[in-house]
Amino acid sequence: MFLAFALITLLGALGMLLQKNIIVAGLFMVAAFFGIAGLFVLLANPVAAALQLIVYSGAIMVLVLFVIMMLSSHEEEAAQASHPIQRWLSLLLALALAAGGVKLVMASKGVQMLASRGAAVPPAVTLQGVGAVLFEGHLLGFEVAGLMLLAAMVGAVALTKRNL
Amino acid sequence: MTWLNSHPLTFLVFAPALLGLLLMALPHSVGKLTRLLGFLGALAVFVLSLAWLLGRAPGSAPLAEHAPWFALVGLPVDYALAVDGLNLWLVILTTFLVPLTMLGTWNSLKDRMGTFAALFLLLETGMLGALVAQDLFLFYLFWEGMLIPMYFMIGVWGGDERRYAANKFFLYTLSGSLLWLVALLFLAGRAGSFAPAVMAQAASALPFAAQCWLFVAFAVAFAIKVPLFPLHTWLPDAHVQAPTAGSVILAGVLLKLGGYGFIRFAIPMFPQAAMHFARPLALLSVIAIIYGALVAMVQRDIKKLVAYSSVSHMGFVMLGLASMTVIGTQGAMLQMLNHGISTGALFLLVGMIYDRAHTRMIADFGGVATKMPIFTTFFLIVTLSSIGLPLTNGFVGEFWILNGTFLSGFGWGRAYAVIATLGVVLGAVYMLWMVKRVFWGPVNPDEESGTQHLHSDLNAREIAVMLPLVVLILWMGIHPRTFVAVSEAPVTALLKDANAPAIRPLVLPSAPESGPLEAAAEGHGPASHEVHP
Amino acid sequence: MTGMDAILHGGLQGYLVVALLLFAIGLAAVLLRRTMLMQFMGVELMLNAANVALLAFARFRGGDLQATVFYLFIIAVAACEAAVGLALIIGLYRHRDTTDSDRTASLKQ
Amino acid sequence: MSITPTEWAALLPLIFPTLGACLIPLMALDRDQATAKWIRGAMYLVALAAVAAGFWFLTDLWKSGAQPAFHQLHMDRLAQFSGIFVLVAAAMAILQSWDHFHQEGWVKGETLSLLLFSVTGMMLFTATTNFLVLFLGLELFSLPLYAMVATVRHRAEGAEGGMKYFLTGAVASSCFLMGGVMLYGLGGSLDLTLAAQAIRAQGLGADPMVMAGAALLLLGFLFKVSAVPFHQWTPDAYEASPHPIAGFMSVATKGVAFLALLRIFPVSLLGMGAAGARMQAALAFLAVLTLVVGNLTALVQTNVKRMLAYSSISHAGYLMLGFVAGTPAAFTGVLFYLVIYLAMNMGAFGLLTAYGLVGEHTTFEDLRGLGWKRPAMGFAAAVFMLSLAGIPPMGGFYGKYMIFKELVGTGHVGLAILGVLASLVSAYYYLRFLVALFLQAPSTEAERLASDRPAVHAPLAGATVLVAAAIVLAGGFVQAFLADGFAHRAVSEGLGLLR
Amino acid sequence: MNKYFWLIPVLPLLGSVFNGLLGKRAGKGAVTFFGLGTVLGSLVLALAAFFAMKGMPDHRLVLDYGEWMATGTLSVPFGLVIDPLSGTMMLVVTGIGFLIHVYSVGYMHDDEGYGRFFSYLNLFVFFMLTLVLGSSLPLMFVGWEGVGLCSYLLIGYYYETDFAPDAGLKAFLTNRVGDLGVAIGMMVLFAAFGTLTVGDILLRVGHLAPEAGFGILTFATLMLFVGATGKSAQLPLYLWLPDAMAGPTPVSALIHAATMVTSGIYMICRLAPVFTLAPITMDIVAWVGAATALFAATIGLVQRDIKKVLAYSTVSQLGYMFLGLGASGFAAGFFHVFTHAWFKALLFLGAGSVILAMHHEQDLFKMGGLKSKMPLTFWTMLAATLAIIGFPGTSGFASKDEILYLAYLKSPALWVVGVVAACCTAFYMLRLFTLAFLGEPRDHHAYDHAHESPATMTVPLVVLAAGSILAVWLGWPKAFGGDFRIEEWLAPAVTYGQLHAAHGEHGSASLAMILASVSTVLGLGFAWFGYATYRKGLAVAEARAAKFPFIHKVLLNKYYVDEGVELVLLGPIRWFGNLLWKLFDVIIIDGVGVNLPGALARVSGDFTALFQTGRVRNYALSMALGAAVLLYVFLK
Repeated sequence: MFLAFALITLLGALGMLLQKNIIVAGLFMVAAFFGIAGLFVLLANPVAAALQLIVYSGAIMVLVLFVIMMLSSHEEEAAQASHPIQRWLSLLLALALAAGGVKLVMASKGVQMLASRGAAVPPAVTLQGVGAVLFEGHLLGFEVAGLMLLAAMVGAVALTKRNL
Repeated sequence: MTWLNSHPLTFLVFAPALLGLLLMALPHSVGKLTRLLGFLGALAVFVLSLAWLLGRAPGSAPLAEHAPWFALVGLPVDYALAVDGLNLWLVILTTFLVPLTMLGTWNSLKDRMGTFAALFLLLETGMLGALVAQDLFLFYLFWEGMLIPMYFMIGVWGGDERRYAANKFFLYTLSGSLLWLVALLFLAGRAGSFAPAVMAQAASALPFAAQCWLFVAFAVAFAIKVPLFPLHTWLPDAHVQAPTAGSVILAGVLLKLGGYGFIRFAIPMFPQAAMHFARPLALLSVIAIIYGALVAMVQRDIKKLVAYSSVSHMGFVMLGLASMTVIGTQGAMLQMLNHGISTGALFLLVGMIYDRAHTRMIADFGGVATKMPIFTTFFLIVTLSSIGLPLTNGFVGEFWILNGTFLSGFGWGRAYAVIATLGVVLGAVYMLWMVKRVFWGPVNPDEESGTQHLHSDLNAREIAVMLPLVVLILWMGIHPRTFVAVSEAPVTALLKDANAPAIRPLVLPSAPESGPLEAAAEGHGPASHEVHP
Repeated sequence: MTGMDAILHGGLQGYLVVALLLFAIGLAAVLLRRTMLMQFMGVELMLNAANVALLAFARFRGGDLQATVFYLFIIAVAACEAAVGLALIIGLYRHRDTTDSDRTASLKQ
Repeated sequence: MSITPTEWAALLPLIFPTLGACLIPLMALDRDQATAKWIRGAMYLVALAAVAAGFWFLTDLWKSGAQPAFHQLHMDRLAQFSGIFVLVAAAMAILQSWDHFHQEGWVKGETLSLLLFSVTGMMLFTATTNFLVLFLGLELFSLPLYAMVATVRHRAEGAEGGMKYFLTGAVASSCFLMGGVMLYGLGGSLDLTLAAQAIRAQGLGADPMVMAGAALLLLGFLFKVSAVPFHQWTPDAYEASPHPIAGFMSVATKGVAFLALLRIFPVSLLGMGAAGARMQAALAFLAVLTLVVGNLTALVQTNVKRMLAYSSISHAGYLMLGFVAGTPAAFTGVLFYLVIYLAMNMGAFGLLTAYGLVGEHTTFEDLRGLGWKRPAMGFAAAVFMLSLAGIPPMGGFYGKYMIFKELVGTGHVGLAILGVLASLVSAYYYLRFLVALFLQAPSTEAERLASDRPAVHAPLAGATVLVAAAIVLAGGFVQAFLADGFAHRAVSEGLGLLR
Repeated sequence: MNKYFWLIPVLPLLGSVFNGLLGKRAGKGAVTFFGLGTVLGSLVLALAAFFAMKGMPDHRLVLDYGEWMATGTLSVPFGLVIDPLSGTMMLVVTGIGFLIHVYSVGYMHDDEGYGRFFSYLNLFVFFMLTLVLGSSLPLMFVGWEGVGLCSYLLIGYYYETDFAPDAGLKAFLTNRVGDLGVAIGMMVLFAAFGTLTVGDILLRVGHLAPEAGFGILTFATLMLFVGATGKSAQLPLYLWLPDAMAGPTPVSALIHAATMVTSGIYMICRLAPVFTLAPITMDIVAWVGAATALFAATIGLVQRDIKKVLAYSTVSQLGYMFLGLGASGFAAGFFHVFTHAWFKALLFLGAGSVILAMHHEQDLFKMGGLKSKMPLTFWTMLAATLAIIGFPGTSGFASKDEILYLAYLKSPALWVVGVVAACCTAFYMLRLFTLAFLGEPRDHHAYDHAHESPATMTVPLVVLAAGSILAVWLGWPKAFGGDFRIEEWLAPAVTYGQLHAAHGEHGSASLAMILASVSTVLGLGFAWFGYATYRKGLAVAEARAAKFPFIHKVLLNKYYVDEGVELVLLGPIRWFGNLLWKLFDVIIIDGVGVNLPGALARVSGDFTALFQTGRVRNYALSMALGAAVLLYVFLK
């Protein structure tokens, strides 16, 4: 199961990275988000999985696709020939980061300890539990998140409102 | 009044700046009034400095103020001012030159003269503060603070290349003092204080190599100001581009602060390192003397010639300091004053002729003596002082410096003295050669030439400016004790601390029991050779 | 479970590797793609990578609910970023008529 | 769920800007803001009142010496310090923006609202050790800034700068988030202090995962202070944004990033041991890079705003040197430096507003000869530039003095020498500003522009410039008061260092 | 009376100050009054001082007027010392000085700068007296440099001309080179003895074992001698003196013949005991003197300008004096100073009289037959000419004979050189005399207007003529039965402080007699030769010159020394100065040291700015690189 979802996620992401057509790329990304939601389920976190599907795939990606449509910029990117240094260096860095990431995980004693200690599957996360923690311990964060949404809204309005 | 009685130095140092700031607030339209106020203020400061510094009852305690100021990052900085033998006359020189220069360049500036006067007063505060500061941090503040007004004076009112010259002046000086700051912080951090004495103690506890590095940092900062070869190249540009008043003060006081820094801080704080570096310093000084003279000789611009002559003359100051002998150091003290008077006067004179002819090229003149006899007389007298003719101030200083160098214990001192003497000859060469080309000979027949534009000799104001300078030139030449007696004791003490080497006489009496010699010696003045315990 | 095993069979290491690879791919998208929208999607991937790591850690810490709360906030942040970012892209598109970030490079040196 | 008075005390300074931020968009709703003058004035008044109220509460708190808290929000001395810092910057930016937006012929209340949101976020950012809140604070102050850069909508450069800032910023916050998650993963707590303790307790201080987390966390801060090589958004964003916003960004972003870094790294993550030392090594390396690149690039700029941007980059380098020294005294120096830096940069950007330079007309050429036209502004300009260059007796000198002193004291003489050499280079381009103002005659082009431009009066910007100059001079003459009474107390009482 | 002696030098100074400041307004009468009055007063006081000194038991009067420059162990008082040496010199300076002042009243009568001229002249007397009377080397140095200054001012007196300022500059600078030697010499002496007071130095040197300070004293004296060659126009620093004739003629007489140029000899006499201890220096002094005597005399043979001839003659005579000093004949050398002062001043003043009569014509070839027009000048000039060629019975005979005799004792070669030079002297002096006064006038226009000079000019001529002959009274050589009393007279001064006074060893009287006779006969022979050559005009001489064109040309061009100096010394120095400036200052220090770092900073700034491409992907890449660096640092 894990392997399947992980592959969906990573292949979706890779597809997004490599796909020239931006709409198709967006759809690949939705696939990746589905994969991630699956992983969340495996992590005994159905709440997160649901949120992932609803908010990410449902809201954010739709927003993005909407903007893509609006800007009618589904034209394909011109062939990249102009900045070889940028491309190869970027590729190198990304690969190094990936390889380094794997190595990091393998080398980390703390991760191993944690993996073995917490191997037992915990009870699945429930919405009630999340709500309790949210409103007991993270009132401040909740308020701030609200503010942030408001600020983002104001910002978006300031930037795009037709009538100046 | 009681405040004034207990803080005379504070008043002297800050009164010009306060006045300057006040004047800055006045509008440009009353520039002439501002200029007048500035002059009167500077004059008052001069009179007060004379009254307070010289008119004191003999034996009274030296003027000093001391109070804790602040402590940042755990380092206390004291507000410590004092006037003692080392800086007394330099302070008076400063307060004297400022009003004199203002008067001498009364009509040289056409615009923003009020702002200029204000900057001038700010500069005076910087100079006086640096001279009387007895705390290294305070000294550093004033030292750097001086840059700002000078920068604007050169940059705003200067010649065609003023921006380059001003930037060069600023950055050159800054480069030295920033590195010096690092050394200062290093040492102050160890000492836990900026008081020179405490820092000296901390320095003596450091390994010798560290002392040397610190001394070098100090020396480079001061040497740039002096300026010592090969750190001198800002000077010709700054001098040539600066307005007359700027050049006068630059030559008259600012350069002195370099030498003063050596004698006040660098040498007493690192006596061993100073001894260690005395030889290279002396070598550079000798090079500066000869080099400055040779380069001055081929200049085509009078002001630039005088600027390079400053390099040469200040080389003498450095040589005297590097000699580490009482005679040499005293000579350097006097030579600093000499150079302030003589070169200041030369720049004033060059300014006076420039105001009339609007050129400073030697080739543009010729036969000026015919047109301006009074001017010529003054110029000649100042020239003679500059080339060190006996009975003028230049001679005494150079004589002491050369003798001190000859006596100095470090190797090659004698050779340095002999070579430096050559600089005296070269000094006469470039000065008199210039005088010949500018003043003597038939009047330059070219209608466009500078000489043809000289329609008037010096007026009463200009004569009034030059007369005190001439009087001082002669006074210092005939009775130098007036000006160096006060520094004798501190200099002697300083060199005692520096463990300057004992000087052995070259010729030993043939027989130790030669009684008559000793008797004769006692009868005819001091017979002992210069020997430091 | 250790080593490759852990990675392949849904241990903590596996999730973390997925997260880090996702992170790398997201970064690669920012670095390699020129369309601003694609770069923006790369950023979203990077955020999601962090999410995966966060929840994986939480799972192995006995289902720490704090992390889920944090995840909630991260989603909010992502939404806000989307709002502001897309608004900026739209604003730029209005002036330059392109979403190619390489062609909107008038500010430089 | 009642809130106690002390909790209110912790919250109130944030609440007032928030209120203002919420109120202003309501006032700006669907109005023709260019013509309805009274509403414009009302918006500014609300913004100022919000800032003033926050300021008043904070100073009250400071005077009382109380250090209240609300959940993860710790309104201790350091947070109070940074709150005051941010609010003063905001107040100056608001005052300047009145004039500037007026000059640009266009006003928007949303910008003020965003500014206030940003202020709230900044105060939050420096007042917590909880990673969750920290991250939210970061986003809360960053997102409005992205939008503010692009707020002048009729300039294509505005949107471009905003987009660049946004993309790079989003990458940086993703990294920041990843780093925080890694620390959470091994420490088991979202509170970084607790996590650090746990990590040490498990002996994982040098675990690669922890180290990577710390590195990514640091990256987030370094991006915000625009240290090389995370600096490239800076000149573009500054050039794109209106002058007051650029000034606010340069001051407040950098300031709070350093203050938060101070809280997180040397203090909260101290428990992890190795990370602190690594941070110093990394900072030393990047500080050198920052000083060199920042100063050298500033040298060749022709646009004043870009020059100031690179200058702000190089100032980040000096401040990083303070962290390299890492002593409590050095942190005091950093705080003091920030105060002066606030005044210098707000003043310098305010000058552009006060001189009425709009749009792309912010090159050195445009400044020629202006110093003599408005002598008070000219004087202030001299104060700022000399202070930025670190020339005594200006305040900027003392900041450098304190940092270099500690740097030398902790044995980093080489870094100190590099630092002073860098400031030598910087003196050149700061002088260039003065050269343009005072040493050059006005160009015909500048004269023409000046005559074309409607008579510009920027009394508010001018006033803020003078206030800023006064602060810089105060930093030079009553430096001990600022350093001991303000910066030092923030470090000692807020962070518990030096106690 | 003693308490007024300080006025001896100061009175002329006052005169100078008055004339300088107010000369123009006060009018000629006042100038004359102050100019002459002060010198006369000084002369009177000098006489009084002289006799006061004679009255002292050790012939030594030391006056102290407080400290001049004292610091550390150095002490230099304002002190005057009057002893036989300085007393005599003081009288020469004030006496001949006064006469020349009187003469100048007539000579400068029509000059616009009358006041200025007397101001300079008075100033010169002041400095010369300071030089003579100063009790310490630095004070002597005041006079030493001061007379140089006055010489500069007076040579360049006609400053509107092209050549006079050049000549003045040359004089000053050449003298400065010499002064360099004096300055170094003083340093060495101070280092050696710890004092610079002449009396103290002599006291101390007297107590030295002969070998004690051998090297250092040689160095010191050599340096002092360099100074002497400058001031007294010896090889190689003689160059300025012939040019110095650009000044007014009284100046040539006073400064460049009678007083200033002899100060080198005076100084060596002053420090005679020190020099005595440095035999190498003494050899050098003798040889340089002899060489100069001959060298200048040969140039004098062919010069056409009357003053130039006299100038080279002066150089030559000064060479004699050094020859005498080098042969340990301090008294002889100084005696020649004394006699030379009279007759050379007279020659110059006579020449001045002629020049004035000929309307500033100085070319000998254009004169002739002035005997009848200017009888007084003719007769006085005859007296001077006889004195300088050493006609038996004149003062010149006595002094020159003594020097040659001592030279022989030192080395016969020196004697030969001296005699050859004497022969040349005899030749060119008679040539001058003949061309000017005898034969036919060669420029009739000038000749017709020529007339005898006014009394203010002729009276000094007569007085000096009397002095030229009668000065012999002071030192008739022992070889001819005299007592050479000047030696005895100077002895206390030149041997002051000596434990064992050095006495010149005299050979047998007959040897002296023979040598003197040979030289005198030879001299008179060449004198006749000169007279005979030019008696009939220029034809004979030109014919002879044509036979030796090369030698004639070389002599006429003064051995091309001026050109050589320009080519070898001055040119390269200027070239070097330019090199230092343009290459070292501008290119190396400013270019490489100052501007290059600046330019490098700009170039690297341009380079770093290249990374600011404006493309956000590049920005992100650099961030990623930074992240890699950070991760590396943290994870390594």
